[in-house]
Amino acid sequence: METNFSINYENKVVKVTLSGSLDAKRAPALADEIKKLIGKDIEKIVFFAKDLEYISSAGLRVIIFSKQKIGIDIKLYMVGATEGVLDVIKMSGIDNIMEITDTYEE
Amino acid sequence: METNFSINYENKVVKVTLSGSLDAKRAPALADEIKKLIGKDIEKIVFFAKDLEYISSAGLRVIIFSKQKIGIDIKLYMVGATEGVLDVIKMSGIDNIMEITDTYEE
Amino acid sequence: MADIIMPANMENFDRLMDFIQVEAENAGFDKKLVNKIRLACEEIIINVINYAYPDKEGDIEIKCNSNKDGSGFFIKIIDWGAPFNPLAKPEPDINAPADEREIGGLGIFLVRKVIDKFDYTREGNSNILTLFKYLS
Amino acid sequence: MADIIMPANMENFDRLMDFIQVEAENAGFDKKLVNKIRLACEEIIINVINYAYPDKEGDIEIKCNSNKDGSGFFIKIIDWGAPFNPLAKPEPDINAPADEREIGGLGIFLVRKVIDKFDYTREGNSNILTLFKYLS
Ligand SMILES: Nc1ncnc2c1ncn2[C@@H]1O[C@H](COP(=O)(O)OP(=O)(O)O)[C@@H](O)[C@H]1O
Ligand SMILES: Nc1ncnc2c1ncn2[C@@H]1O[C@H](COP(=O)(O)OP(=O)(O)O)[C@@H](O)[C@H]1O
Repeated sequence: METNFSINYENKVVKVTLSGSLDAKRAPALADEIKKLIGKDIEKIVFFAKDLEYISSAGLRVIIFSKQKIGIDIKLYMVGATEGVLDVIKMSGIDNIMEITDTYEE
Repeated sequence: METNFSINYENKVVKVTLSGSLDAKRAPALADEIKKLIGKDIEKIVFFAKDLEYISSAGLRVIIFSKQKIGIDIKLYMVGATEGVLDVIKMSGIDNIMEITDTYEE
Repeated sequence: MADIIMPANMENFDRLMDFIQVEAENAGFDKKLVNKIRLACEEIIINVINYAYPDKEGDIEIKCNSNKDGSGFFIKIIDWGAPFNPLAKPEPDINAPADEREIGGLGIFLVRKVIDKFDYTREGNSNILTLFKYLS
Repeated sequence: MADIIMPANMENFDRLMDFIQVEAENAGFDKKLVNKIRLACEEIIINVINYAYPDKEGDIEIKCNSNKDGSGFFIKIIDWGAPFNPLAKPEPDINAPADEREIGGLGIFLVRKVIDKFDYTREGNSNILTLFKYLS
């Protein structure tokens, strides 16, 4: 189960589409991509998680990290996450630092 | 590594295209298909093995079996087998019961 | 019963995780519970890979086993590193604001959340962590 | 070193074979030699699955290990079935015409052909087969 993620940065919005497993093996590549955005003018990071099947603390850490490193004032969104992924996000209290929605409107 | 094989029967010739691994897990499905040809009027069975990467005794057994069950007078051909597969065929003496060729002409 | 031992390193991470996933599926867990089991095991496995052998190479062993009446599933994760009892770790403050929160520290916390029973023993020079999950 | 134990059945065949393949690749064998190692192990594994436990379920263990000077690779295949020494089997007649040839009997013959050293011991109630292959 690979994570295939794609990142798009446009109009101060970063869109990250996740799929498969975001685990300790696969999270570092995402962290590397997010690091490349440090210093850019960003208002929102939107994670599209409809096809994300599994997340571990390594994956959560990338999300926390993106807020800490890109800017503490940016807004994080988690869109369409499945029940299992949402459970893990809530368990760890990360739902406090992001907006969880079913769909996303531009 | 799955074996994807395809079988075609036309003009008294059976063409079997093999790929991947023909091992103990995957050989029985091929044997089942060959069993369906018992009783048909067949002169040749041609195994196309260019993409076959691995064969074990279970795979060899299907080849011997096809000669024994379809008819001892039919001709077997093994076309385009890679070095590793050919080694196993020769080691086991199966090269005595079939014609080994690089290419096949109708 | 199934058992695997191999060097505790990132190259073997997927093999270890696949082993557990198949065992959990074979034991009859649905997809959601399989993923909880994967989560707990990943957190422990990653800790063994990262921390158990600071200046040498070492092995990790994973044993999977259904319990006698088939109502649940044991996973034992064993290493031969320095004594470490994850149950003795204080829980992280999951309510801290993001800017104050330490990156990390969540692993063992999540294990406790998704697993039904959790046991640690030191036997000889090995750390044995036993995780137990009910089938439903 | 890596080690795996699981029930000896066809459901586990691919997992056992994948385990060996990755270990052989990690040990540095090229593709052709990896396939020879796969072949030898498949023949033994299939025999354990088919014959070692005629009227019960039982386990199979596989241990992979490079030798000390790194010039070769050991695979131990262990079962707890009735005593069976494959080295004591007579070789099949590979020159028999196809119509006379028995279907089967090739397995152990092929193991001998592709493996450099081959050893059998009975220890307690286990059969231990050790295969050794030089890296080149
Ligand atoms: N097997 C281990 N051996 C030694 N120390 C460990 C081990 N596992 C965890 N630790 C220590 O416990 C801390 C907390 O682990 P954990 O809750 O998984 O969070 P994280 O690894 O994300 O920091 C680690 O940072 C590490 O210092
Ligand atoms: N582990 C085992 N326990 C008992 N009998 C065995 C075992 N392995 C092989 N045999 C016997 O040895 C015979 C020869 O085995 P093998 O050379 O692998 O050929 P095949 O399995 O194709 O017949 C088998 O048919 C079986 O009767």
